[in-house]
Amino acid sequence: MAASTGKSLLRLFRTHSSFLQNYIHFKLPGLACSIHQSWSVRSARYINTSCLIHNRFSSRSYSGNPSIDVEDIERRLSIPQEKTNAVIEKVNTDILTNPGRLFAVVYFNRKQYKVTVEDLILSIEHIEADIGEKIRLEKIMMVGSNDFSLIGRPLLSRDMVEVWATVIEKTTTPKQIYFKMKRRKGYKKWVEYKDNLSVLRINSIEITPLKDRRL
Amino acid sequence: MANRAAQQWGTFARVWYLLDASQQPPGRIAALVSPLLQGKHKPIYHPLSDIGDHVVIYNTREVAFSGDKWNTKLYHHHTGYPKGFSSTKAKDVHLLDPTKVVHKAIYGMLPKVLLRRTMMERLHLYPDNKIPEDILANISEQITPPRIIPRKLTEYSQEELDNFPKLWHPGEDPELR
Amino acid sequence: MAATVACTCAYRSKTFNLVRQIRSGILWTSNPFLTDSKVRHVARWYRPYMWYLEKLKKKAERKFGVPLPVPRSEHTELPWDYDSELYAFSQRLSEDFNVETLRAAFNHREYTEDEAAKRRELRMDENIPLLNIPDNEELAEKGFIFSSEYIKSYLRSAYPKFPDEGVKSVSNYLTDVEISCHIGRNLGVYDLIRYPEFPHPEEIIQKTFFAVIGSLLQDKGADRTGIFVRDFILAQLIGKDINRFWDILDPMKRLSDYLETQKQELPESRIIRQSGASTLVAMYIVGVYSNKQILGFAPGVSLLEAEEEAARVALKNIYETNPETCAPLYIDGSRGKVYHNVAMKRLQDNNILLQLKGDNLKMEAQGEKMSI
Amino acid sequence: MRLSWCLRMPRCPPPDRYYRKQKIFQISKHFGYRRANCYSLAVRSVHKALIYSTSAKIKKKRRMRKLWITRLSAATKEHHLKYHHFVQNLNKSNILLNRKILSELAIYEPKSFTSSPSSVPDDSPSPFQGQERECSKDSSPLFDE
Amino acid sequence: MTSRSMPSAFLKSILQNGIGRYVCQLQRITFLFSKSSGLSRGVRDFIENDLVDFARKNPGVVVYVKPDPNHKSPLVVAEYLNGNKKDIECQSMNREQVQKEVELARTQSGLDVVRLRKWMHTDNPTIQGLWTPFTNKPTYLNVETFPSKNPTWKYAERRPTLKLDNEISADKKLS
Repeated sequence: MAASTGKSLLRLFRTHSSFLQNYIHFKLPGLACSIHQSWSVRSARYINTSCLIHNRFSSRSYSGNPSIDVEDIERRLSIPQEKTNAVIEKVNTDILTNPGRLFAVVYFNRKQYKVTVEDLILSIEHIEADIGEKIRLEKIMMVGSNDFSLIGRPLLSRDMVEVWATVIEKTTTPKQIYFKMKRRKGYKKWVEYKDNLSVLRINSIEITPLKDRRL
Repeated sequence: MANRAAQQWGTFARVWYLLDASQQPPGRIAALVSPLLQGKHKPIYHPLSDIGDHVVIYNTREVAFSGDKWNTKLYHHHTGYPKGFSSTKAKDVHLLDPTKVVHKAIYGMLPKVLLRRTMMERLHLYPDNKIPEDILANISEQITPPRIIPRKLTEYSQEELDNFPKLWHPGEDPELR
Repeated sequence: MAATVACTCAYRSKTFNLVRQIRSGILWTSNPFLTDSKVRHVARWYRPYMWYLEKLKKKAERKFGVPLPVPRSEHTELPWDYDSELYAFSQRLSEDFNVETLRAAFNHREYTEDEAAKRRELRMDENIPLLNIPDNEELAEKGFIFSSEYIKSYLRSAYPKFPDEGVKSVSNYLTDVEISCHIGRNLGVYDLIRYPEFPHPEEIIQKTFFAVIGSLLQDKGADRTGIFVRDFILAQLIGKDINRFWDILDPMKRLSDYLETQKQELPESRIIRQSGASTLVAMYIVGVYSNKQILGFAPGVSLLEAEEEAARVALKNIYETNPETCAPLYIDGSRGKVYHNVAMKRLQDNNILLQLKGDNLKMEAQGEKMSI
Repeated sequence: MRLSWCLRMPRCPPPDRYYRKQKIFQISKHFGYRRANCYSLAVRSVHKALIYSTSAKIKKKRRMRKLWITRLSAATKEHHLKYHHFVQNLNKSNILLNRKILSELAIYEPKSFTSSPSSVPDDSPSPFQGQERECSKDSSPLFDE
Repeated sequence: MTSRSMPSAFLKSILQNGIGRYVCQLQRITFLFSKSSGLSRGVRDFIENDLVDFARKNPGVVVYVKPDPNHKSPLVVAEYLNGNKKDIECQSMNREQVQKEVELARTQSGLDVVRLRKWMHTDNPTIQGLWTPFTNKPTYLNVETFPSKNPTWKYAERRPTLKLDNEISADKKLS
C-alpha cells in the first residue's frame, strides 16, 4: 500500500517536471512566482524533512537514528519529544553559526546532480535564460554538510533552501552519428545531429533554520 | 580531510578476513568468500577495478560435504590427448591435497574473467589451524561460518545434560539404559 | 597607428599574402565535411584548387621559412580598431574605465622609445599626439601593491585563523607571473599591449594586467578596484587547497606549539585502524588527539606518514581552512560583501590607500617591492 | 601559371568521391592494419563500429543502473539491510533520490547515506535500536517540518 | 561518431567564469562578405536589420564589418578571450540562420567543442570524507585477537547489537 503510493508519486513528480520550468529569472521573480506557488501548494502535502546530526570529528558516522514519521519513530523507539526538539535546535545552531561547506542534490532538467558551491553542471537542453543570468534551482532534494543532512520527501521546501546558479555557456555537442544498418537488406540510416548544451555554475547554497510544525 | 592521495589510500585499502572452515560445506564457503574476493561488498565496486579483499581460510582439512558427496562427487580432468579423461572422487582429491576442494569450489564461483587468477592470489588456504604469524598480523575481521556446527553429545556438560527436558526417564533399569 | 610596424615578415608578395590567408583560415577554413556546409556536393574545381594551394604553401615555407606570429593589430585580413577595442575591454569587464587612463595602462615605456627612435630615423615630427601618452610604470606599481594588499586583507577576513605566513604565500602565488599572466591573457589584455617585442614576454603581460588594475584604482577608487581584484584574482583560488602554497615542514611541532600557546594538552597520536600491517601495502589511519578530543585523522602507508598527514589535517581544522569541511571562500553574495568591507576597512586602517593616493610611492619602507 | 590547377581538372576523380571517403577515414583513422586506410575494408568496420556505438548509447544507461544497484546493495549490506528492503523503504518514505545519487552518497558522503531514513527497516525494530537507547546525547531523529 | 574517433575533454570554464561576475567570452566578431553576391544575402540582411541591436546589446564585443569582393561566400569570424578563433561559413544562409549562428557564437565560451566525459565538474567531490573499508565497522575489532570465538562479519545479516561501552576508538598508543 505504502510502496504503491511512493510509485504513483514518482510518476506525478515526473509529469510535473516535464512542463514546469525549473528555474526563474533573476530579474522577474514576480512573474515566475505563480508557477512555483502552484507547485509548492501541490507538493506541500508531501514535503516533510528528516534530519540527523553527525558527531563532529567522530570516527563513527552516526549517533542518531532517522525515521520516516516522527510520531511513529518516537513511539517505536520511545524517544521523548524533547529529544527531537533538541535535534532541531542543534541543526539550527549549526546552520546559524557555521554550517561549513554544504552540498545539495538538485533536480534539474530530468537529472539529479550532487553539487556544492563552485561546481559546474551540464544540461543537455537549451534553456531560456541568457548567459550570465542568475537562475534559482527550485527542486532541491537534499542538503547536507559534515554535521547534518536534510532529506526532502521528495523535495525540500522553497523557503528552507536556496540554490542559485549562473548560466555560463550555451553551446552544442560535436556532431554525433546515429547509424543503423541491416546486412543484405539495403537498409541504412545515417543521421547526423547535435544536441544543445548549457553549462551552469553553482553560486550559492543557503539554508535557513528549520521550523518544527508542532512548536 | 587528508590530501587526495592519502584519502585514496584509505579507500582502496585491502582488508584481511579470517574464516574457520571446520565442519563447513565447501560450496557455502565459496558463496560467502567469492564476493569478498571480487570486492562486491564495497560501494566502490567496479567490475574492471581490482579491489578485492584477502581471505584466509584455515582448517580446510575439516570441511564437511553433506550426503555421500565424498564418494559420489567427481572432479574431472582431460589431458587433451585421446584417452586422456580421468575423474577423481572428492575424498581422493582431499587426501592428496586438503585445500584443493575449497580452492576448486571458490575458483568455480568467481566470474570467468582475466581477473580471476589475481583474485585467487588473495585467497590463503591452510589445512589446519597453524596460520603463519605474519598472516595473522594482517587480519582485521573474522567471518561467521555459514553453518551452525551441531555440538556432539560428549561436548555437553553433565549439568546441561541433566537440565535438558526429557519426554521420559529411562529409569534405573540397566537394560533400558 | 597604421605606421606602427613593430615586427613583420621581411618579405611580402602576393603569393605570401595568399599563403598567410590560407594559414589564418580566411580563404580556406577546413575540410568541407567537418564543418556544417549547406552544400551537398563539392564543386569539381575544389580539390585540385586545394592541391594547388597546398603546393604554394609548401613552396613558400621552403623559401621563407615558417612565418612568425603577427600581432592581431597587424592582420591584413581582419580589421582592427584600437579605440573600439579599448571601449569593449572596459565594457566587457563591466567596469567604467576612463579610456585615456586605460590607454596609458597598455602603453609601455619601451614602446614609446621605440616609436620615437623610428620617427627620428624617418625624420618625422616627434610631437604628434600619439607619443604623448604616459607610460604604465606607475600604474603597474600601484596596481600590484594594491592587489597584493587587498588579497592579504581579504584572506585575513575570510580565514581569520590562518597564520600570516600562509596568507603571504597565497598572496605571492596569486600575484606571481604564472597566475597573473594567465588572467591577463584570458581577459583580452594581450592584444592591446603596446610593446615592441612580439610575442610579448610574460612579465610584460603581468605588468600590463596590474597597470589595468592601477588605472581602475586611479579613476574609480579603491572600492571598485577591490571588487575587481576579488572577482578576477581571488576567484583563481577556487578548486585549490590554500594550504598547499605554504609548506609546513614539521606539522607535528607546529601543532604542539599551537596547543601549548592555547594551554591545551600536547597532541597524542593513536592508531585508529590498520590493515595489512605485515604487507608492503599496509594502511594505517592515525588520529591526533588532545585531551581525548580528536583534532584530525588521516590514512597513510606507514605510521609516520599517516601521523604527519593527520597533524596537517589537524592544523587545517584548527585554521579552518580545510577545503572540504570548512566554508568555501565566498566571493559571491552577502558573505563576499562582508569580507570585502572588512578588507577595505583594514586597508584604510593601515593607511595603504592614503599612500597609494600620494604621488610618491613610499612602499619600500614596508619591504614591499614589486617583483617585476 | 597561376591557373595551372585548371589543367589538372580532367584527371581528378569525381568531385565527391574523395570527401566521401574522407568522411569514413575520419572515423577509421585509429583502426589497426589496412582497415584504417583502405576504403573497402575501412567502410565495413566503420559501419560495424557505428552500429556498436549507437546501440551502446542505449545499453550504457542499463549498464550504469546495474552498476549502481550492485554498489547500493554492497553499501546497504554494510548497514545490515538488503537492497530490496532499502528501495522499499525509500518508496515508503517518499524519497525520490535516484540510484546514481544514492551510490554517490554511499561513497562520497557516507554519513548522509547512513542517516537516510531508508536505512531503518520498517516492520522490524531498528538495527541500531540498542545504540539508540544507550546514546543519550545528540541522539535522534527526526522531525517534521 | 564513435567515441574513440572523437577528441574528448572534461567540463571546464575559463577563469572560473560566473563566480563574482560574468564575462562574455566572445571578444570580437568580424563579418566578411560581398556587397553583390547572392551567397552573402543572408549576412547582408542580418547586417542591415540586426547588427546594430546586437552591438548595442553586447558592448563588450567588438563588431567589424568588412565588405570584400573576395568573399563571395561570406564568412563570420568569432574571436574569443582565450585566443581561439572560430570561422562560421554563412554561404547561402538566410537571415534567421545567420542570427542563430551569431547567437551560438555569442553564447559559447570559445573552448573546443568536443565530447564531454562527465555531466559535471567538482573540485570538492567529498565533504564528509571518502568511504573507507573501515567506515562502517565497529571499533572493538581493533582490540580483538584472531582467531576469535565471536566472528562478526556475516554477509547481509545483522551484527549482534553492540553497546557503546564496547566502543574503543583508539587503542594503541604510538611510541
